[in-house]
Amino acid sequence: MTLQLVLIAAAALFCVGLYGALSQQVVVMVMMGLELMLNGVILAAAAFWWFLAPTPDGQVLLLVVIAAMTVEMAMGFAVATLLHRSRGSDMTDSATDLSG
Amino acid sequence: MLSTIVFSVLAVIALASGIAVFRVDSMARATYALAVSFVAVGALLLMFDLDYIGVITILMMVMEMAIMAIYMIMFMGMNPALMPMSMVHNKRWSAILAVGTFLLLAGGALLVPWPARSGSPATDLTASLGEAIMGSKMLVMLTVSPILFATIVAALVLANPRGRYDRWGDDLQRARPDDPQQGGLGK
Amino acid sequence: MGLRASIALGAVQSIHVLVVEVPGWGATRMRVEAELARRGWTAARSPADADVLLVCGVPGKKLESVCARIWSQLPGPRARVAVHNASDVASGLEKAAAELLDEGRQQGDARTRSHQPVEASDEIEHVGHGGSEESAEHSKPMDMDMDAEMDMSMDMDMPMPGGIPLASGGPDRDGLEMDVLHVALGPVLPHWPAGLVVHCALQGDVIVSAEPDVLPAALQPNNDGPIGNNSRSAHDERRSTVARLSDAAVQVLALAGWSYAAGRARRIRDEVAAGTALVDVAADLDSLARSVSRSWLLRWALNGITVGDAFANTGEGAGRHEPETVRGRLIGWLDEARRIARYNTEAYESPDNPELQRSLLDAIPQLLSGTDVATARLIVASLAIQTAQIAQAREPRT
Amino acid sequence: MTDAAGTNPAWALLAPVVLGLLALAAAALNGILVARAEGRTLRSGAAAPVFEVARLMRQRRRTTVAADVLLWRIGCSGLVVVALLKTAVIPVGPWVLADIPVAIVWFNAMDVMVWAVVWLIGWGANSAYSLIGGYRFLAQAVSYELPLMFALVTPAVAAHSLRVSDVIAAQQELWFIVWMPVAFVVFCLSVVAFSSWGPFATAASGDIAGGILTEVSGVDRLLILAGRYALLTTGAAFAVALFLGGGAGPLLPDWLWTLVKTLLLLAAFVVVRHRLPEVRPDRLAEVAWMIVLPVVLLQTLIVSIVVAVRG
Repeated sequence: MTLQLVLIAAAALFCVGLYGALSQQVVVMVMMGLELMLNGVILAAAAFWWFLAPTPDGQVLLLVVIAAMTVEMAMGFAVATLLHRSRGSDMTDSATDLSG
Repeated sequence: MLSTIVFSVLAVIALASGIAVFRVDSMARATYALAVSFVAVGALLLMFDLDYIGVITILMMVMEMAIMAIYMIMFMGMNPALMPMSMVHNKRWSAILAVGTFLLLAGGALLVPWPARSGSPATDLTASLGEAIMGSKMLVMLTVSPILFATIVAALVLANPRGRYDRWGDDLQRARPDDPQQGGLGK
Repeated sequence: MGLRASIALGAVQSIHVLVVEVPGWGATRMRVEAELARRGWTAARSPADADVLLVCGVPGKKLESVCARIWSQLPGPRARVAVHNASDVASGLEKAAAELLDEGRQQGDARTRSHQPVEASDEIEHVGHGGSEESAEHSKPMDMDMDAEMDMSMDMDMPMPGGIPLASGGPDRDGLEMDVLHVALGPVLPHWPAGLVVHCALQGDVIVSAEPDVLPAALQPNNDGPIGNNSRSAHDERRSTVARLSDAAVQVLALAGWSYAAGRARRIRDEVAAGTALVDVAADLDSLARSVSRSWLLRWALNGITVGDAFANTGEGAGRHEPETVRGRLIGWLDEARRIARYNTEAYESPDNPELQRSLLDAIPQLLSGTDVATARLIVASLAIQTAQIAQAREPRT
Repeated sequence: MTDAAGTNPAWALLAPVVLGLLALAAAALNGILVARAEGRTLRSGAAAPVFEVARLMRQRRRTTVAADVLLWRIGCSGLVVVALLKTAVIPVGPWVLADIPVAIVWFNAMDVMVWAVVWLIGWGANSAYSLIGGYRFLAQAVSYELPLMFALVTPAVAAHSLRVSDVIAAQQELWFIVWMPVAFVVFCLSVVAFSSWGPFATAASGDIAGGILTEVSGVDRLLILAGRYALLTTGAAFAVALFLGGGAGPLLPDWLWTLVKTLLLLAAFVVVRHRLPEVRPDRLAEVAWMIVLPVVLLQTLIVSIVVAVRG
């Protein structure tokens, strides 16, 4: 197990998530793509921490990433509910007018 | 050697279930595939001695995915029947972009001369994490907590269609709130 | 004795029986429940849970087809028994146990029955299924409801996995567009009025609309149950009223999830039905009524669940301003039962009142819309509809 | 990751057996209570779980039209697996499978697994009643989970450790139940809730034809029912370790004390079922968030202050 190996795995996870986030139409599926990207980020961050500088401070970064995931998720659900309520739809394409 | 094998197995599980998220035909399966991916990454974190973070990742993500499954069903209305679904747009460009990013990142991972390891992990990582949070990195956590609180409030405001005037009447004089589903306290 | 045989012997010690009550055979059903409790058997909650399908009474054509469908849902080893009056109950159960023990017969049954996946229990009555694998099922005459037919034509061009059309959406009470699921509550549900079917449109577990119907019996029960028996003394009348009231209390208590109190009410009911003097159960009734009205958890759980103005025009509810609550009805039943048991008074509410029962049935759509399934079940149970009288009243028309 | 001290290979084989026996004892007690209520002999009640096992072994499994069989079967076997994974961190006297430094978080992560598993059981069958059962469980879960988390954290704060053996060691002088009773009660209620048992069994209640159990038969049903009892057992054993001093007690060896205390607590859980009506999740939510959660937080705060003052 080397740093390179872990980073490649993390990059693969990240890119699967990226593909999902870009290609999916439904808000909830886009969120799943984002989650998967963050999953890759967690793995990469843990690898950097372990192989480069295993100091206590590094772990805090991981906690922050996890906190970011919850925020993303909570806001995603709220926006999905709002979209669903106001338009009866949860497709990202139908929300393009939000970009103004 | 053993650790490489365990790592590879877990990484393959994480990746395969990650891919499955966008390949399977049912919302429930997609959600649970993502949960499996997170559990595998959580187990990988345990390999780096990150006990606390690893278990917390598993805990949080399984919880999140169980809730996610409900949203999936609520908003997308699939029966467990394996309903073929394809809800993608610009699939081709997404794929190209994703593969490109992967090549870039993987190339970086292989080509960058990573520095040697400096320092060594503390004997009790969980305790050291706690000391970091309550000590040198307290500011980070002090920032994160109001953000989380703001998220709760913002998410509720966005998602809840009924304000207190809907519930308690225009003059807020009702004895009991007018809710579609009565709560346990009547508040 | 081989392992197989000893497992089978153990298995028949705690048989789960799915009891289907045909309107009018309430007394037989109560007798079955008493007999199950005596033997340490269990009343099954769903076809998947059951070893024995026991039909109390003679079902009409529709109810018969429901029974056939449920029979196909029993996992097996399985046995089917029909009981037509209370004295047959014990022998019927014995027969079922013997049938379950008969290895050869069960193996033959397993070989010959269809091995297609069965429908889920909520699909008891209908329709909506157009898949090829079920065409065999549908070759027998079955009436289709209008709404389901409409669903089918709408969804014809959609892919239908397993022959089930996808749910279509509709606005829900929280202003979200939600899928609408068509589910028939009943006719075979635990603690549910006999033969009643409520065709519901569900969003999640919230009922959007409800359409009640009663599946009648094929013939009148004879000398069994509260109706069809005109030559009863006043004493029998009191006795059957106490049994009926405590049976109604059993249903509500069981649906509130209070199995202990429901069991006590059931024991009182069974004792009365078995011939214990009314005075002897009065003390039990008193203590049950006391613990029910004292339970703050029950008060909290049932708080705010009302039967609306369903009883506003009857003698029972006349002059009230507040809508009657489910808890109020429950306590009312217990109080009346102990009053009848203790003092020699006449039954206040006459059970033979087809118009009242009819109006209760008609109140269901309005009472149930917007409630969740748990609340709806409590409301229906607290109406204590005597479906037999409705089926009887409608007989000439069908 | 694991601390090998105290790990005994024989215990790895014995632990599931002990778990099974305790779960069976709980089922027998339940049978006895039912038999007593129905006026039958207590012996027939005690044998009821054995008969039930025989019945379910003999019964065939079934599938429903368009069921998601893969997820359904995973869900059905999941509860037992989760209970076994919980057992791994519970010490019984000198033996424990994995005395990991984050055992309390591990226990918590496993009861979150129950969320996923129960919902799967409800979802897989493609039946409205089952699915409603699954929804009900999740609605209940969001009510009990946060109070449960803080109830778990409280003993950890007092013991300065998330390791169960440290928590037991910290109770040498005073059992935690004495000065954190609120956390203990909340923890016990949560155990009953995540086992969907008794007053918190709305996910499998009769008004929806058995809810998550509506469509399962045979071995699947056996696994779910066994899993519920096993979850109840692990919950009781964990409460003993966290609040009741683990194996501390006079005369008897500590492993025996652990088992005795676990059995007593388990019996209390089983009795609760026969005493109380069900608590509907829609009613529970408001109470859990507006009363129980602040009270548990207050408990945690008090314990933290005491710990800080004592140094």
